Amino acid sequence: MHPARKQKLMIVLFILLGSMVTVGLILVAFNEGLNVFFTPTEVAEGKVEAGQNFRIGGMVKMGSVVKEGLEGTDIEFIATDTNKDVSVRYTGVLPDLFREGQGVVADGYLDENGVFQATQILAKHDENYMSAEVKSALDAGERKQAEAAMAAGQTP
Amino acid sequence: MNLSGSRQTLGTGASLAATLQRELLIILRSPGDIVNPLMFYVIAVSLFPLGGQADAEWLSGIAAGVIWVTALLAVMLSMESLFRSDYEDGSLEQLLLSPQPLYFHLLVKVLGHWLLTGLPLVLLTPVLAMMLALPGEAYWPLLLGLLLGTPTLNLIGAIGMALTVGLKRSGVLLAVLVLPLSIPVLVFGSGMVQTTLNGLPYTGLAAVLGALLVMTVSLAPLAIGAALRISVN
Amino acid sequence: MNLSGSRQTLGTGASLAATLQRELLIILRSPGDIVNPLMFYVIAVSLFPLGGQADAEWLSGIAAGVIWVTALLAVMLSMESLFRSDYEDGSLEQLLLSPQPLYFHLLVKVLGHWLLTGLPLVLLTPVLAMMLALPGEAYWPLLLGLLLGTPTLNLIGAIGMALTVGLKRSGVLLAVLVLPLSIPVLVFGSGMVQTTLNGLPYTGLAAVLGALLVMTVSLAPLAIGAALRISVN
Amino acid sequence: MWQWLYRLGSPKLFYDMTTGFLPWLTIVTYFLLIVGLVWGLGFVPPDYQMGDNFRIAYIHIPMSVGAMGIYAMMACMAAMHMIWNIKLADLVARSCAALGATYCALSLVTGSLWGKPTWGTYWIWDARLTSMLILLFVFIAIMALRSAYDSENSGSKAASVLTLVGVVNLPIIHYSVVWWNTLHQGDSILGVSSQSANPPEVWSPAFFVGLGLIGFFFQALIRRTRNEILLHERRSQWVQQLLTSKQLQE
Amino acid sequence: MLSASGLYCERDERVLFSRLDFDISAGRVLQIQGSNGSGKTTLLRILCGLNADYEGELRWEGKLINATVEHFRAGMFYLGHSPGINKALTPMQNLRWFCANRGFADDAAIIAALEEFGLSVYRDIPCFQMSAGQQRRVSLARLPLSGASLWILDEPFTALDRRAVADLEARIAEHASSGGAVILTTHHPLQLSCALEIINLDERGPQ
Amino acid sequence: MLSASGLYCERDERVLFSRLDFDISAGRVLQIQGSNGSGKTTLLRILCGLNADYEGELRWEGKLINATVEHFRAGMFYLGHSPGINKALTPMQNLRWFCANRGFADDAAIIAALEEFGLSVYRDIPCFQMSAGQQRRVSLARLPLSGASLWILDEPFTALDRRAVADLEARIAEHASSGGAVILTTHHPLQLSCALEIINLDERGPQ
Ligand code: HEM
Ligand SMILES: Nc1ncnc2c1ncn2[C@@H]1O[C@H](COP(=O)(O)OP(=O)(O)OP(=O)(O)O)[C@@H](O)[C@H]1O
Ligand SMILES: Nc1ncnc2c1ncn2[C@@H]1O[C@H](COP(=O)(O)OP(=O)(O)OP(=O)(O)O)[C@@H](O)[C@H]1O
Ligand SMILES: [Mg+2]
Ligand SMILES: [Mg+2]
Repeated sequence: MHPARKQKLMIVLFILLGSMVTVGLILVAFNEGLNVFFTPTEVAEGKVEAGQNFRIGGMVKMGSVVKEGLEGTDIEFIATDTNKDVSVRYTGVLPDLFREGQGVVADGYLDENGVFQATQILAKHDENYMSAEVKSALDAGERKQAEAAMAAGQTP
Repeated sequence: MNLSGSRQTLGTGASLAATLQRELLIILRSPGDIVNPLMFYVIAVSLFPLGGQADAEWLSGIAAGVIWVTALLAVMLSMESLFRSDYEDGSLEQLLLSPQPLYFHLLVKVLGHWLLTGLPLVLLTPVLAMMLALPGEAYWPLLLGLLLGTPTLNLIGAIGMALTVGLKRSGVLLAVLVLPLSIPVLVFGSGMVQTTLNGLPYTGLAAVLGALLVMTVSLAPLAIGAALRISVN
Repeated sequence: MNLSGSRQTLGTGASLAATLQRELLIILRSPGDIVNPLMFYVIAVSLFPLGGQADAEWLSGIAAGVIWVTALLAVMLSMESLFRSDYEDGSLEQLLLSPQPLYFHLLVKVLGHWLLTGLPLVLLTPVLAMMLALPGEAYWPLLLGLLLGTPTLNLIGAIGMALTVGLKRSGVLLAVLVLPLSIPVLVFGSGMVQTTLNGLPYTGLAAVLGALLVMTVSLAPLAIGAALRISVN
Repeated sequence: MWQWLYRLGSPKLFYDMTTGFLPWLTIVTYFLLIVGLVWGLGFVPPDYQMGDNFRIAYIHIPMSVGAMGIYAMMACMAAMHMIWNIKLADLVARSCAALGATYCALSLVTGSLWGKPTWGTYWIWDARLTSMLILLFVFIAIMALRSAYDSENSGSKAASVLTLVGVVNLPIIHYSVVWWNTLHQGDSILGVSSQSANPPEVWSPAFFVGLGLIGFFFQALIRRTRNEILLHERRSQWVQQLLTSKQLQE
Repeated sequence: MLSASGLYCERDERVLFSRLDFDISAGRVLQIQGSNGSGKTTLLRILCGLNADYEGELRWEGKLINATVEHFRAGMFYLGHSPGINKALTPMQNLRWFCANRGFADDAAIIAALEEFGLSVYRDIPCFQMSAGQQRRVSLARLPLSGASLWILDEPFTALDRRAVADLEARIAEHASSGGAVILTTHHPLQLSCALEIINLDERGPQ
Repeated sequence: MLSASGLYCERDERVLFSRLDFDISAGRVLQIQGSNGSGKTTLLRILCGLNADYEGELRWEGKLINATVEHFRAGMFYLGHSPGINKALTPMQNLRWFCANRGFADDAAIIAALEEFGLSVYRDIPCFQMSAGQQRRVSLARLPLSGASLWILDEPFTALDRRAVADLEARIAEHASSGGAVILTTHHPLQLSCALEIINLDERGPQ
């Protein structure tokens, strides 16, 4: 082959090989998981040890929030991913959007009792925006559905 | 022409080896280029115990971050010597006009630079990690991360250096160009240490670092070459 | 000689004002010299949360140290433009041969440099402090410390720059010379923040920083002058 | 083969074509912006959780998407400049940089202002936020590099190379929310294409503002590019003619 | 070998040359003349491919140069204002790298070339210890090594003493007579034993 | 004004000059001659106090120079190889700073000086936009402004065109005739309307 062509071909092959290896390694990485926070399930599986700082993410379980202390700044609630639960304790002011049934992300560590001691609480907002009326209408609809389901003897 | 009988045709590989050898010889002749970045690394890392608290727990908390960030800065400062003398004495023009493939020559040049500045930096790291009370289990991911990460940083730095070698004052500008692009390496590299400290496997992150390395190895020479052509203009 | 009637004799003060004005004019003409160190400051500070952990508690623990160390590095990199162009175009020789007192001229030059690079850096700090989640009560000691500390760092950096201005590549060498000398400023400066976070008064440390400033203001010009005389030789 | 491209790349042609077009674009832009903002900020019902805060979306989202779009456009221009040596492409890229940096900075500012009431913090080192910050750094680095060169030609080429290198950041920004569990929410809320339950009265103002900001970008881009063209071609015949005819009019 | 047609170049809004055509074939020596700043260096850098800011057409052995870059580079040798010699290395090391770049290793030839340029004794001395003229000779020693047919030389006589100048002139004439070609600039009156063509740039660009 | 006795200087282990004595008084012009690298610049820098690596004695108006530095600096003006002009500033700004350094402010005089050197139109243009010769003129415009009696000029004719050279020669002669003194180096044959003394360094140092 013409030497100049050969050079070009070598470079092209090298880059192609590089891209393939890159893609391969990225796939490996995704298999291993890159998440920056852990779900309650992962916590329950024992992926983290007590005392380590990490970030947990989940939903605030309906009806689980308990406020204590003088100004209600000692807070305890349960973070859930519907599969497993982790109880979280936090002292401080909560962000406005902290609601039951909403996403939450917390920094902190597990104590010996398996309670997550949070140092910071952040509210994660979901992707849906709606006006209050729409929401209540929707909620009403859901409640009706739920009642209907109850009436039919099924567990919601 | 006097092509005597001793003439030996070289393939691309041998010609690359010659470039590597030249690179190493040149750096070895000016030890300041090797020693100064290392000195910077040591001094800058030791600033942190002084600037913050000095208790072991606090230190081990910041160790990985500090080591990675300082290594990044040191690598960047060490880039200053790459291409600079070649630019000034005209060797760069010769390289650009050489009939050999520029792509591989540039790769080899950066490799030579890494061998004499990046590698010593990695080898020095355990000492600094000890000074910062890094827990024992984090040494391996730290070193592996730096081994995979510093060549990437060198390649990114080489792009920046190639872009600024024609300018008179390039120090800060180089940093401004190169640091943002190096952030991913930093994030995954120090992430490896952090995950280990959290008791998790670091293979995923190491794979990402490897992917970044392979990607820059295959693409950076193109950018470096284009940038050098602009700089000699 | 054509000494027309409009001639006005200037005292030392007015002649210093002229030097200051020139310094400011020159820096304003090359905005890169102002903007690049600031960019470096911002980028380098953001490297730490990325390289370390990102939670607010960890960040606020290292905030003071990180800000101080990075400010130190940024000041040092910004020094590159001081004396460099004066050296290259021969203005430095003119300054050294001027019948006016060199001591004050150098002081004013560094002051000009600080006004356009050090001061913006201090002013930018609150934003970075916020990004690093520094507790509110620590803002004042941090800013006060930087206000007292950056001029000192500039003066120390000016000594280093004066020593290396005659060399071609000064970047890393400058860092290696200057960083060790700047450690006291760093220790007391970040100490101010730490004491405040521990609920103690910081006046004592501020006084030390003030003392360091006054000392360098009075002694550094001598060292800078001597170093410059060596460099132009 | 690329003849048409070169012809399109003629600064004079660009200048002539935009002369008539620019006023219309400007009018439409302001109309869209005013309608969208008044509607979005004043009339759309508040969100059931975030209340009025969510209105920041009408600025934040177009700014964010805009900044990324501008970068993508700048990268295309840089590629055209590098490959076919089209000067106009570089003039456009140059105008893009400053505008993109502005959009990017506004995205960061509006995002943080929104973050305080919703997440509880102005800033957090989350993948999307960080990568957006890097985008701002890259924009600034490109401008700094260009201005560091004395020779304009080399400066443009160097800026083009850096622009192309920086493109890797774009997919990182976009997919950051997919690859990592970030605090910043995922794709698709106000998007028209989205499957989500957002009713039209929520997303239509966004549509207006979005189009308006795109329009704003283009009219600002065209204005800046026209200035650059005049500056660059100031010695050419047609610019001289233009200037004398302007002077005659006055 | 190399032919140019309709070359045009402007720099900083000043036209350096326009409508420049020439054709250089084996056995010819072409001198580019012009006052300081007239664009000689710029022209040579355009010819050898270091500068791409020009309009017009360049052909190497009939083909457009961009279509045959590798060929062209192997057949051409450029020596610019700066010598392309690393000062920390010895002449031997410098020239070895040069040869490797050209795809061969041949210490005997390097030694012969150094001898030809009067540098035998300095073979293993780092270049920074040598005077300007000696450094220049190291870079000239690449001429016989390059194996190129077209030499492009920008002021090759700088810093050379009288004898060395005469030697180099002889070398250039020899190269031309053995089928090579040379394009060069110089401010000094050339004395060649072969025909010399001249292009004067001062007449080319509107001042 | 300035007298030197027994000056000796070596650089890089090579003696540049030794046992150099001279005495320059009002109305005299002294030219230092010598080949490249013979030490002319070094000598001038020693005289004006920028270089302290020498042996011997320098006196200003009878007093040892170190004892009367401020006086000496006020009465002397040195112009070296590099122009001492900041390229980002305009001629006016550059010269204002120069005057302030010399302890006065006088815009009228600056304007007159710029006019004398043919720079009136360029008064407010940043120097980097000017050609080498024009930049040189800006630095020369300091001569009339300096108010110094002794001028020390290192190759002041560099980059000047023929008319400017003649003007500067006239200026130098005028300065000497009005009671000043000048020490200068140049490679060009000086044509002065006044007496010229010459020191040749090539005869001073052992080669
Ligand atoms: C400084 C902080 C923030 C930055 C840098 C930022 C950045 C961005 C970017 C770059 C995008 C465009 C993504 C793409 O098109 O791929 C985006 C979209 C968006 N941002 Fe933010 N953001 C910030 C804060 C917030 C906050 C606090 C909220 C609300 C809770 C928010 C809500 C959104 C929404 C709803 C979108 C549209 C998502 C989509 O449909 O793709 N952002 N932001
Ligand atoms: N790096 C540069 N950037 C912009 N313009 C330049 C640059 N280098 C040279 N020029 C301009 O290009 C013109 C031609 O320069 P060139 O170096 O080709 O001249 P030359 O004929 O080689 O002169 P000399 O005889 O001094 O070597 C000059 O007028 C100069 O002003
Ligand atoms: N910075 C330096 N360090 C060491 N030696 C130097 C330095 N500058 C010059 N020299 C040496 O000092 C000697 C005298 O140099 P000088 O500049 O005084 O010569 P010159 O007579 O002014 O020459 P020219 O005519 O080229 O201006 C030279 O031989 C040179 O090698
Ligand atoms: Mg030339
Ligand atoms: Mg001299």
